[in-house]
Amino acid sequence: MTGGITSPGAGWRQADGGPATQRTGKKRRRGGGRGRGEVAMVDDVEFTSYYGRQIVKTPVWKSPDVPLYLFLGGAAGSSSILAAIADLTDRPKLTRVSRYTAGVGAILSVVALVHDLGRPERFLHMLRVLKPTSPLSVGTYILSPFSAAAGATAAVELLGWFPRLKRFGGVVSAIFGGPLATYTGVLLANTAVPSWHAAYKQLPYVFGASGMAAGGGISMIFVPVDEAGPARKMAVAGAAIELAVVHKVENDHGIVSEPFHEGRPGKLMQAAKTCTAAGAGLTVVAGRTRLGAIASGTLLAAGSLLTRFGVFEAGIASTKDPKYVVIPQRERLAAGTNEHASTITR
Amino acid sequence: MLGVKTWLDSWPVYRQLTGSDPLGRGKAARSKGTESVVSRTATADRVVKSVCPYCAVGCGQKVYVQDEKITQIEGDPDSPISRGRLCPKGSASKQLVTSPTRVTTVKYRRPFGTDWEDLDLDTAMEMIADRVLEARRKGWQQVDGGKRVNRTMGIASLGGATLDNEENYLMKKLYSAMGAVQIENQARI
Amino acid sequence: MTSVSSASPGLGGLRDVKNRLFGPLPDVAEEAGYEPDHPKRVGFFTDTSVCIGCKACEVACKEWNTLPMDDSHGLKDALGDISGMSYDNTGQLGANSWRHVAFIEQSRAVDLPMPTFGRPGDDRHDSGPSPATAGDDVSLANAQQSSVLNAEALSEFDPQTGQTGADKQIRWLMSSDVCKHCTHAGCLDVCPTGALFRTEFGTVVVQGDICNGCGYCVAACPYGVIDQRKDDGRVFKCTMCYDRLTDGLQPACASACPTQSIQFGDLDELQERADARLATLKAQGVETARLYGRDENDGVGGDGAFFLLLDEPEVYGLPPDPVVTTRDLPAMWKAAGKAAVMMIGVAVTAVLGSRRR
Amino acid sequence: MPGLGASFGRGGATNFLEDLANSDCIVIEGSNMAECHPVGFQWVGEAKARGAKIIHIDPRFTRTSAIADLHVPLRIGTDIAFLGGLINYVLSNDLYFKEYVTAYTNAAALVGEEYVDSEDLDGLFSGFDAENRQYDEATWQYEPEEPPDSGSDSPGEAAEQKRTDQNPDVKSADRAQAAGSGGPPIASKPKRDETLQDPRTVFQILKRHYARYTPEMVAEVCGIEPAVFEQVAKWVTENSNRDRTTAWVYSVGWTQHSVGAQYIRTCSILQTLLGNIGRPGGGILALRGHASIQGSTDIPTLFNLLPGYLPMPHARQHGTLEDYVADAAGKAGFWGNKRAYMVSLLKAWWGEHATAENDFAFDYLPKINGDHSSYRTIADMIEGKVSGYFLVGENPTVGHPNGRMNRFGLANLDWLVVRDLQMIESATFWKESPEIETGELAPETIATEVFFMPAATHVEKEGTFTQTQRVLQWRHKAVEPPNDARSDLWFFFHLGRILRERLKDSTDPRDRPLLDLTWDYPVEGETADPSAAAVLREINGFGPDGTLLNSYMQMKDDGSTSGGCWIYCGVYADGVNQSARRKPGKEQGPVASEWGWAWPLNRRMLYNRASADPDGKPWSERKKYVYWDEEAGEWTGADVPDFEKNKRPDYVPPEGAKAQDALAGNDPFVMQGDGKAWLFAPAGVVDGPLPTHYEPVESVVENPLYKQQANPTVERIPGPWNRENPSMSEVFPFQVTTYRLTEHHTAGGMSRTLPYLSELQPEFFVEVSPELAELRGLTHGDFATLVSARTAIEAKVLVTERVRPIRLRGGQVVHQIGMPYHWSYSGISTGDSANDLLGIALDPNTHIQEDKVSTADIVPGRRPRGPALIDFVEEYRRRAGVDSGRVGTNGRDPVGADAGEGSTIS
Repeated sequence: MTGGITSPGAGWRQADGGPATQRTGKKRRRGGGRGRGEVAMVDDVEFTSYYGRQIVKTPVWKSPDVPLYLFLGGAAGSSSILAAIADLTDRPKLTRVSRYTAGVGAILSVVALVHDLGRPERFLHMLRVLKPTSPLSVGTYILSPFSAAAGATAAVELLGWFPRLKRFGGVVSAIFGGPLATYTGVLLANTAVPSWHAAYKQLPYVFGASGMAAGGGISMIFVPVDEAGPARKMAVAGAAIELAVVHKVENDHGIVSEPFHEGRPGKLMQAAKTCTAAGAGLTVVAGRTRLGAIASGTLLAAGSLLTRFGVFEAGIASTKDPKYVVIPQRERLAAGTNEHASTITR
Repeated sequence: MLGVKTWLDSWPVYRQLTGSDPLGRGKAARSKGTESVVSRTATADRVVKSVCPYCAVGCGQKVYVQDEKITQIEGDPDSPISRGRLCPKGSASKQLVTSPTRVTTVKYRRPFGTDWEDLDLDTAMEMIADRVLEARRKGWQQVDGGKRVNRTMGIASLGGATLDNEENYLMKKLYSAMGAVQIENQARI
Repeated sequence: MTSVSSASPGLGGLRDVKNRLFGPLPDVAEEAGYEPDHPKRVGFFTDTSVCIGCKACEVACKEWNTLPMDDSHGLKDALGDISGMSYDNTGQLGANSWRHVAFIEQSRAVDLPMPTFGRPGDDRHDSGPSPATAGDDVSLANAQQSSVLNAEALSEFDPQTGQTGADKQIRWLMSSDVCKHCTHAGCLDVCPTGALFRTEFGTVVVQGDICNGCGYCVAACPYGVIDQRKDDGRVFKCTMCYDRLTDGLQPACASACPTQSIQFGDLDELQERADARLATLKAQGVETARLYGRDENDGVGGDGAFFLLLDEPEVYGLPPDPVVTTRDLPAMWKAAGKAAVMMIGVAVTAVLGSRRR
Repeated sequence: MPGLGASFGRGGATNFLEDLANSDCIVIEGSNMAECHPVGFQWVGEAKARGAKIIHIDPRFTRTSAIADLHVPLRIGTDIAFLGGLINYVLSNDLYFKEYVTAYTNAAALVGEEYVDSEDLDGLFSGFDAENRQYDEATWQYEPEEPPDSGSDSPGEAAEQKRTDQNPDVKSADRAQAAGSGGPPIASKPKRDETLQDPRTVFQILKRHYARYTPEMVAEVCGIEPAVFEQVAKWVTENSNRDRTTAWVYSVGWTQHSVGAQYIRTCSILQTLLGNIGRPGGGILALRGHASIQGSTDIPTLFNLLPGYLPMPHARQHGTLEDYVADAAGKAGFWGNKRAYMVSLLKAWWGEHATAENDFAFDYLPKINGDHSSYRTIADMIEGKVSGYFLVGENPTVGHPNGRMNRFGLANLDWLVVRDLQMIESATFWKESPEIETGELAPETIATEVFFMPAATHVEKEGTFTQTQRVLQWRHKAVEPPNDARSDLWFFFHLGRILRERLKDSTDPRDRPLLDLTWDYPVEGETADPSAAAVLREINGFGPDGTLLNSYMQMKDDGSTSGGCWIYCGVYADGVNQSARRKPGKEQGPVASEWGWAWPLNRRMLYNRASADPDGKPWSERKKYVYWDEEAGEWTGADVPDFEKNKRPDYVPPEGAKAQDALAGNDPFVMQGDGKAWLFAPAGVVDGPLPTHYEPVESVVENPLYKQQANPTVERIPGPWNRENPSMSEVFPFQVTTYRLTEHHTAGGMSRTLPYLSELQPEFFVEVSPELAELRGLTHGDFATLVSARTAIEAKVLVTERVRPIRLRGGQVVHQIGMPYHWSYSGISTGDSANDLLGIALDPNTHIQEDKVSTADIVPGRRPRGPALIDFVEEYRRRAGVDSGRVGTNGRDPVGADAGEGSTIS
């Protein structure tokens, strides 16, 4: 007899003025179709929330620190790879610019990361443990050698000392460069943030590819066009992959893809895609001109940056409405496709 | 060598690699602070048995004292009435004692005054005694309605029902002896 | 299982314990490296069917743990405003509120033996007379007896005509929420400093001397429990009174709880108690009673703090099917690795595919 | 509570909290137990877990209702009609416990022929004096077994006594409350008809009185539909018999009415008919709201009582000690020893100065001759008749109804002493009150000197609280109070010491009581704190040889014993502080007799002789409690028998027996003059021998039962600062009720100042139904203004279906507004004060105000500020046809002030 109690209905208001009941999907029969004693059905994805309150917490990560960190890591990581291969294939200008990009990016990454901590002076506590279950712990053990190597390489590049060591440092940073760019995807995905977690198989690719677009783009800006061929190719390939995977992120995950289309994050994603596509197109068309290279490189870098902000903010938005938590979970329970158990309630 | 070993042992990563907690989730991750955690119930100088001052259920309380300060007040599981449980008010009763807004010195407002003034406790007691005698005299009735009443109508009192029995007793005794009859208590309310 | 701590130390242990990331895990403390003679896993069973919403748990918790008064999460504008969410002025769990009592007021139309008449503008009841015959007060009595919800008596009654209207039943659910101390705790898994750790009691605790406020755990908790204290920078949540446990005492909330809605004890014993309680309620016809966080096969391997609820979890602000995020972490690492390889591949191709000079 | 006292002989809760676990059905009515006594509520939970039915009868759906089996939302102020309906149901369906009723109640007693019931006088009983609005109880008396007054040694004196009893002065002095421990005196034992058939038997009168209280009438008066009423009736009656018991729980939801004592009387009648008194799991549990509110009436700081419910001497009745004890002389029951108790008290107070020659210093006691209760005194203050006032842990400008009137009273004192922990509103009225804002008060015009004296908390002093079930529990001192903070014991001891020093050379006879007072308590520590244990020993009393008494049975009327409060005698039995006993509950039986100490004589359940049948055998194995052990020749069982241990069940009092010896072996109500529970109260309740439904003083409904709208004897305190809302007024169309929340305590001084409690309920709010919100355009979370003839206040609105309108005959819809009363302007959590809205109208038995029900209007938005508020309220008064509420300087009646009134004393 206690089944299916309706939510507080007419005449009921709450402090924030929002609806106490989330109604999506099929419209409920007026007067409370569930008010008659049958057990609540979950096939229609309506549910009653707790005064419209969010369920998971909104990440306390600050913007722009964290999106910037994601961007810098990607750009620096891809640049370090580019630099190492350019060095091995003897492209000194490309090598130098990429090394500078990697080095500066690495140092700024560390700054951004430390700045985001609630207790920055305790940054070194990150090295207390090594936890494979924590992307941030693993990331610390990636970022630390990377930033040391990339920073040192850029420094000796600038000063012109120890050429041998320089190459070694460049290789070391290149080894960590890829993981640095892609782990940030895991960093976001390995959370309870609905729109991030759902895209856990895509985000590393998005961030890796986007990093290449950015790294390539930045090199294009500073490297003479005749030596920037690899940068252009990497940038265009990265942009293409990014656009393809972002499309999946934005459309493959049902309701939790929604935040990528709505509001500010939606605008950011749209702008990111536009910049990235335009940058890639312009690279193909006019990448060999100095002006074209600068323009397209800037667009690619901007696209990459906007992707990070877009993804970041879409995730933030997905925490603020309980429907992004409840509906996918309800659907999972109803479908019984859940790998672990048919139901959590017994 | 020993120094290095000690240093290594204090590094959780080393403990992860050599101990039973490879993922650094539990034993290996314990900090110095955690190893020295101690409950302030365990370090209290004494535990005093008391009774909650709010409603009349009369829940037993255990009052922990350390360095002459109350460090914790919680339910007394020995009480057959409350069985160690407390409501939010009872649970907050430490704040009743330690409240930063609690006023612990005498305050005085003179006639037509616009603000409080400080006053010495002994002076205040003497001043109150003066006023009691004066009010008693002023309001004295030997006879009322033709009957002997030997009382004063110049002094009234209203007590809360968180007064101890002993306090109520002394109040009633003293007031009656001075002839005051308008003596009331929250119990009326 | 017991071989882990005694035998092969080091990463070899990884191979011995099943379900380190997901699924049932019979001994969480042992998985976290404690010797087999560690204390039994303890927990909370919160039986919301007897909660009277007094909030003693909230206050006792704050007193013991000397938590700040205001909610630094900024959800309350300032003290002085009621939230309007029934009697809940705490809002949610947070860095300064480690217990939170939810209040849910519900009503539903009930069919009464007599023909309905509605009030103007009242759209809460949508049906006409029920099949029950006039004068059949047994159905009402049954409705009342068989539910924990109050069969609200009927003010919408006209004694002159003897007519009764369809009326509302109302119920007021109250539930004290707390950190779930998951078997697979997302917060603990993602913590990069080891500030969050598993205690010998199987609980999950933040070490204040370690936490550097990276905030990862905040995003990783599927229940939205742990939070950062803005003015402090570090994160805070329920410790299940780790310090009290070391002195053989119950957590402050459980010892205060007037109605034993919050029960503390060895987890296996609490689970038995909860199963029995559920059976009793089911036998009394309380069909919507269910245990939440009791099942070790759920997405977090079962909770150390679990609940008996009278409605869907989301009604209480709880996720209906939470999953620890690290369940998918191996797949994520795999994707990240592949993506990194992809990057090198693309870069190499790009360089080799370009004419030199 | 006179309601209980007049029915059973003592005003205390009959049973104890833990005993609720033994109940088969618990009715919580007039109480929000889960919210206001959460820890006590665990025993209700215990009963429920054992299968008991829990019924909550309350206008609002509260946290208590939330886990009850049934919530019955009756209209505010109609409990007598509901309970009367149950009485009628029990009587007309023959569901009463026949053997119990016949043996243990006055059902068989015959009432005199002159008695006329309210059913025949449209709401009035015989003996009504319309001029004084009081009853002469003469016609309510039993038909005596023998000629009247033959029980008294001096018939003429007794007749005189009876006449003075009925004097208006005496009536207004609240004799009823003296029934706290000892039923009202009666002239003699009544004539009885054991067949209960005589139309003049109490039983038949009762039947007729409630015959019209049918389920349909209940529906009409209370708004409860018959099916629900019958559900309650069924559960209650099915769980009241030899094998099963039902308990009733009430609190101030009953007492704070203009017919509060009669609410409790109605319940007493019902529970007596059902045979639930004196039995495990039965009884009537009065839940007190403060830590020692029971103690504050046992050892009263009340104008009309001395310790142990001895009445304060009345000028008209009690010229001498002999006069004082005359009503008890030669009477049956334990009141027969009144003289011993009184003489012991006088010896405790005046020691060697109290001698047989000087009437044991009886004349030292001041005499009362009218109502000197709190509210009357406030009115006197406004009129300038009172010079000084002590507020000892009380915050009347917030906690008492009509805060405005209270503040005007304080503004007209010469001096005020406030003893508290925090700077409460009653100490700051001269600079921060709402009347400062309106200009009705200003610091420059207020002459009151204010002393704020910081008090000690409960852990900074030792002493006893008496909790709701009469158990005294000793608190040990944990720490010293900080700075100038001192216990109230310290304050009054040292004040007395200083006064005595000042007067030590006085020859004025009026100073003798002070100078002869025993006031030599040992002091401890740096602050010279008097020993609370020494005071408690004095309360307990000493025998002739200076040893502590074990029982009040040892008290003598010759001055050889002393004792400050006879009912507390035994708290130091065997020279041990029994109240400090703390044998863990787990190591004792369910009665836990070795935890603290309960009056009387550590009896935890009162009247427990009634748990056995007239022959002394348990009514059933399941409900076995106290019973007669023939072999041992004594009463025995789980509890201390509330009966003479060795009095056989078949004992019949011999001719001429007195006091307890005049009670038979099957008279369980040992404090009553006839040993019986009173269904009909021939004395002790001033507004009628039987409870009758009256509408509240401020009601929107016309009394459906009688022409008499409200209690005819209700006490009013008229003045411009205490205007009454007319009933059935369109200007004040809604009913209002006030209450507490779990998160706060009374006037808030102990909760609004604490951060952790303040944040849980941070702001003053009112609860309204969605229907009322729609009717008045109120928005959830926004402000609304409530208006009465007293003032207007504002509060946030909580729209909730837990509050509901009630539809009555003719389609009248009664809207009810819920209003917690904890707030005012000081502290962390603040708001307007709910009590400012209420007026003062008093139960004539107890002088307790009716603040559980009043009327008001509610409109959206905030209230006017400053002088505009006065005009706003004045406009309402004008529209409602109420006299002006404008006041002169400091609240003086403008006319009176001009005429120089207010200085009648000098």
